[in-house]
Amino acid sequence: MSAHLPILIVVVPLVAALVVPLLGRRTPGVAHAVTLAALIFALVASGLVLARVVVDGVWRYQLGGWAPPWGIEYVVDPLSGGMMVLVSFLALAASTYAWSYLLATDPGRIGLFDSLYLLLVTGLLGIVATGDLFNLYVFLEISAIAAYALLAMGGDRATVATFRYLLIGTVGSSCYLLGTGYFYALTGTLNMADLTERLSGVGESPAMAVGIGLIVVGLAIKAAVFPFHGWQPDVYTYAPPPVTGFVAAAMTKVSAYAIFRVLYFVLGGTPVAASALVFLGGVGVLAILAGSWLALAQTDIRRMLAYSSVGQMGYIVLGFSIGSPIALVGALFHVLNHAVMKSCLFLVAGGVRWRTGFSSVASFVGMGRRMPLSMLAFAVAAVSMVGLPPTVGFFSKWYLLLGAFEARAWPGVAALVVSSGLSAVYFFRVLERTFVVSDDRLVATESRELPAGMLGPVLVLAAAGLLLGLFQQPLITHVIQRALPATVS
Amino acid sequence: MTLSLEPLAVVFLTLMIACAVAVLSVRDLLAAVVVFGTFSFFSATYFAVLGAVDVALTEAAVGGAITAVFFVTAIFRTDRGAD
Amino acid sequence: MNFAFGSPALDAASRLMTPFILMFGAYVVMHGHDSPGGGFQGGVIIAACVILVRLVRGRAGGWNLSPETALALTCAGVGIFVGVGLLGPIFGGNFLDYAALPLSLKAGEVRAVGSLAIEIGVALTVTGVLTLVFDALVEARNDG
Amino acid sequence: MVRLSLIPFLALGAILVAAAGGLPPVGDPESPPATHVSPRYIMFGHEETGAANLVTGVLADYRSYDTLGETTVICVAGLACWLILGSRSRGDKER
Amino acid sequence: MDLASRPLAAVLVSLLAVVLLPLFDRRPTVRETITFTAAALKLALVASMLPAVLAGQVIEGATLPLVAGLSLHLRVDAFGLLFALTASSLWLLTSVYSLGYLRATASTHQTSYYVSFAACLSATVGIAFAANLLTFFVCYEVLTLATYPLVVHARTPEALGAGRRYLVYTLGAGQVLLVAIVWAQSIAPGAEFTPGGFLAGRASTATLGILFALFIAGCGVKAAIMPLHGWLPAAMVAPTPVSALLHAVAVVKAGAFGVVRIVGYVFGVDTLRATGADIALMLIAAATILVASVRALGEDNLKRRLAYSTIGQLSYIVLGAAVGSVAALTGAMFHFAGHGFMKIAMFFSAGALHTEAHRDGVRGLDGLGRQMPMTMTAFALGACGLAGVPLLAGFIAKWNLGVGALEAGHVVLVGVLVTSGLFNVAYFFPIIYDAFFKAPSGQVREAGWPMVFPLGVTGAAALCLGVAPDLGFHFFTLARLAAESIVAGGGVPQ
Amino acid sequence: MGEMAELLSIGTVQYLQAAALLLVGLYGIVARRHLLRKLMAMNILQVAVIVFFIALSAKSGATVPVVVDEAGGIDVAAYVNPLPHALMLTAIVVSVSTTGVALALLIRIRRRYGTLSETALLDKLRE
Repeated sequence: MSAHLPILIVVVPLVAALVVPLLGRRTPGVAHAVTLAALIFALVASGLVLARVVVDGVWRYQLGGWAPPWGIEYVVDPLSGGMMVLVSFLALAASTYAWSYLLATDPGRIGLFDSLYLLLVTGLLGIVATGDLFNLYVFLEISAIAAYALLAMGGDRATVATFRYLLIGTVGSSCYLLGTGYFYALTGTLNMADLTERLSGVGESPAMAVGIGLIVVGLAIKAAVFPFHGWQPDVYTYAPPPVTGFVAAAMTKVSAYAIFRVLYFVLGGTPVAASALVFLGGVGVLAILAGSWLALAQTDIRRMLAYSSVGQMGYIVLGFSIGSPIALVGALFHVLNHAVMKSCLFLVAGGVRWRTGFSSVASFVGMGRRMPLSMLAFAVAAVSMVGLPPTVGFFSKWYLLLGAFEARAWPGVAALVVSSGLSAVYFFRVLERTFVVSDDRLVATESRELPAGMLGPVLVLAAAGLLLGLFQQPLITHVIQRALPATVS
Repeated sequence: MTLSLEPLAVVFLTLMIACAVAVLSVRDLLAAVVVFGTFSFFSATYFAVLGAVDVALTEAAVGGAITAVFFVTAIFRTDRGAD
Repeated sequence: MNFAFGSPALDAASRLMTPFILMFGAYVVMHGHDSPGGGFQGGVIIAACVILVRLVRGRAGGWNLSPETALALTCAGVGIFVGVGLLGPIFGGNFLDYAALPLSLKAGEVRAVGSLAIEIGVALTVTGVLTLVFDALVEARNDG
Repeated sequence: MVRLSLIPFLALGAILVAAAGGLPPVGDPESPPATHVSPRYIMFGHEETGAANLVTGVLADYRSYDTLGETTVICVAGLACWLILGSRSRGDKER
Repeated sequence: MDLASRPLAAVLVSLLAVVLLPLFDRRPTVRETITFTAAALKLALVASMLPAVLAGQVIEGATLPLVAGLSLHLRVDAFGLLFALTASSLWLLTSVYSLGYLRATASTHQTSYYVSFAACLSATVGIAFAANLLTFFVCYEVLTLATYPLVVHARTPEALGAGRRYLVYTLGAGQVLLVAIVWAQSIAPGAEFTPGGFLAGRASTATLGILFALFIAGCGVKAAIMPLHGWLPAAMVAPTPVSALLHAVAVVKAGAFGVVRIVGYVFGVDTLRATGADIALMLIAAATILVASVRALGEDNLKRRLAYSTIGQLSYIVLGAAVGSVAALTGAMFHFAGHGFMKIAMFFSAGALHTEAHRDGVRGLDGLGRQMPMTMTAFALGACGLAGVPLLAGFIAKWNLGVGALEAGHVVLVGVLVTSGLFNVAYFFPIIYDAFFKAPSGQVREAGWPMVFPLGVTGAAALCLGVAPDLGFHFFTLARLAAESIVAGGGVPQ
Repeated sequence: MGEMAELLSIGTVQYLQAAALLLVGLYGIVARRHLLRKLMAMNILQVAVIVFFIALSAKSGATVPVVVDEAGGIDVAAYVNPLPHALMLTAIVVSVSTTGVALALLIRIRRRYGTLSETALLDKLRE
């Protein structure tokens, strides 16, 4: 079966998702075990596929045995392979966390939750693996609808926020679909590789520009890139922690991946893509500044993290825009950094809220003593978000900054520096309360540390944040640098 | 089908636009749903005119029937008032 | 939804029509290959039939497709689809490659059998989900 | 203010109108969609998939993986509705 | 253990302590044992590299390759070893002192105190051994983060304010430094510290000038060059051992170390002369020396007065770097050790006065010289040394600085040095006079041995280094070696 | 004016109409206050995209893509392009699924807040 690994990575979670709701009713434990098993399979299989792809080059898999462009193909290269590993790793971490959380809050719905969670993962993995524009749309919608349901579990406010997200998200995916339609009209194909080939025969036209604009805007809405981030803060604030921890980390990154894939691989080198990238650069700078500034103004920690994500997406988009090898390494490395660290931050913030019922910045006073290990993880992730050594966030920022310098992109340099300063302010505001400000009333209170099932994933993510930074070299040389498009490196 | 159907297609599209505007502007929500059903019906016809029978069939079943039924159910479950 | 529109005439009409609607649904599923239609459309028709009976006779009318059953039906439908797809790798082809199925038929016909199987899966899913969603939307009032 | 809020829509409209000129005219038998991938479906679809209805042929065979995705979407929607409405949860209150 | 793995081991040994210490949160004895063991091991490791370095060898340490030609790389040269020796020997003494001080003040959060302390020392030795700008920066920022918990140790609103101020200054400067480093990186990819600099001729004079300004702004905050010194007096709210560490060893010296590294190993003295930046740096340093001396006179709190003294003394180092002749550089580098020992002796004394005599001001110390002879003698030795009295450590540095300035033709600077010495006398002498020549007013006893022993050792060291500057760790030879290699320039280390 | 005439030619006008439909849908999502109405506007938006794709499938003089007679070989020009049809079947299903989930959300919103009007809802949320 190892010849079919690329498809099995997507199908196994799907099959598990079909079994889990039926199991969940009577034996939630078995259901969750199946969920974890499927996710572990996805992680291991992604790892194997990535290892093979790194050695042997791109792995194409024809679904239904039909050769592209007539059939749909899966294309796994170091970029998509790496993303698959990342997505399944985050999914595994957040799902492990979810068990303890749901058992305590909502045991009756574990089966349904796990099922939709697996479908969300299926959707994201499908987006990453596919080599077909329309197939990407279908999996985009699978992940989106599953995410709507999961996000709405957070309660009444979450429902309202999710409905808004649903409307905006549908506009986004419709934009994407329409853009796909434009390219279909111009080339007659939906296969990405074939499209690249056929586009060389098609001259520049406004239709092409509009097509790329629609695709990028559609995906930017999904990725919550400024100024299309309007849906995001509310959704992240009110959703249940295990969901936010995964959605905030993985879903937006997968959309960012899709933008990268389209602009660099499908349309790489065309003038239209180039001007789209220039435009994205401006957007990225504004996003960095606006996100950090707005995060500064928040009093709820989850909302602060949400706005921080807006800024961090700006880093990634800025890196894409600069487009030199070093900047792209920085952007992709930042995808990794932000995914892992933001997941950790949201999981801890959610855990604090679950334990204490509060989530305002002010309520973090003395938390360092009550939940020492979780807060340590939080601190590591926060330091990484600010971009201070020796965490992974410093190195991704370093590469981005180096790329910006080499490209003489001064606004980018300025934005990166200013945003580091701002994020230092809003994160240290929290850390100071957590560890330094002491509240005498709290000294007597018992420890409120998270249960092992929730603490474990959090600590693993934080440790990843430290280790990936220092031992980045194999990762970057073997995966990220090979993931760059041929036109760049 | 050698007959040129394009003018007909344009006519149906025009009707669709009119219905769409009406959906957004009719005061009563239930009326809006009815107009929405009509909109789906016109779009199904448009698809049929262009030779997309499968799509037409599905659109009629989904847009005209299921979605409309869902909307009506939802309106009865919620409220009927205007904006 | 426990109430019913139950007038005797409606009841009789629904009893009369049900088999025909179901048969038509099945026909649409099966004949998607040669005429417009297919699993989705057929599934919609079957679901419409279930909902119709539900409306006329209420829950007690024997067509008690409980949410659990509907859920199982839904998952089973997708399961059939994936299962057929996985037959490909088992018999040496790619995922969803019906041509690999060990049937002594012409290539096109083997593929037709494969696609028919997945259409049935689609129909099951659609039927399950539409009744499930209808249930969910209708039930919503009872404790609202 | 109402007038002002129309501006982005008009701008988008202008962009879409400008782009329409670059697209192949509706019904053009020489357009890229009509001449690239689809001819194979029309010429050999019946033979290769055994379906006289070419749409079904494409849907259930050439691009059956999309259809798997479509079915999954339906399934997700069903599960989602059930999760949102079907079962109630405790502690839905948001502070 | 072979030579190549010792630099990394020296960094890691205190990191190991960081990991171990929290496990013994409730067992002070184990905690202190770990701290001492780590400190002693660290000093032993660092000192064990001395013979090789004195023989002119440059020890290549561990390399952790990154991408784009970059790596995290440790390398031990004479200058780095000088700094590392100072830091690790003072850590050992400070640990002993902390034991007494924290017990005497019944301080809380002791675990976090020891952890942060150990982390600080790892970062400091990392800075000393950094072979390139990236490694330097990584350790530099870790030092910032590790010092913060020490600054806010008291958890009072005042301490929190000082902590915030400290972070704003140092993190802000960190960003500036990061920009400068990235810029240098894009000019000379993957370059490592080279005696004589690696930027010479790689960019236009104007670019180099701006770049140098950014570098100095980045390092100048920690080195407390005026007007970037604002955090330092505020940080005096920290416990005395921390102040001692901040002021004499780790933080400010890291900044000064950075300035010298940048002048001598990134730009090169000749390049700086070409851009005219050396004169600018001299002016800033001279101004800082004078202004800080005046401000010190006006401070009544003993620790704050010491803080301003530190600001002035650090600028000696900057001044030496700016002058850039062998003698001036030797003087500047020797001042790392000399000032370190003298200033820490004074802080230790101030701490002993705080815990035993409950005096924090510069007045009311009447007669304490008789009641606390060890404490006040150490204080006096430090003060005289800083003022530049011959036969004490400070004199060696000043003498060399003065000779260097004369060699380079900057006669004015000699005047600055002399003036500053006079100011030193002016603000320290009254304290010594009160302590030794006035009658005591109450019953005060000498502090316990954990406090007296370190301050005695450091006071003695201030004297020894003045009489025999090469005694023990050969600080003078190390400084001389480093200075010569910089001036010889261009020589790529083997 | 030549360009204008070209734009209004029968071959292009359907694109313009699809664009108009798209704009109406988008405007409805943004400007209407009632959430159900927004949902309908969303459906209109999705139909606009479907219209666009189906317009791409059309061929003058061609018929529905159901092969009736293979005897004389198949003329590609005789059948409309089946690919967009297949794609749009999927898109329609996606749109109805989204609508279903959205309605479920709406019912819950209504159950909790007693209104589906955005203005009233915002007032309640602000409390």
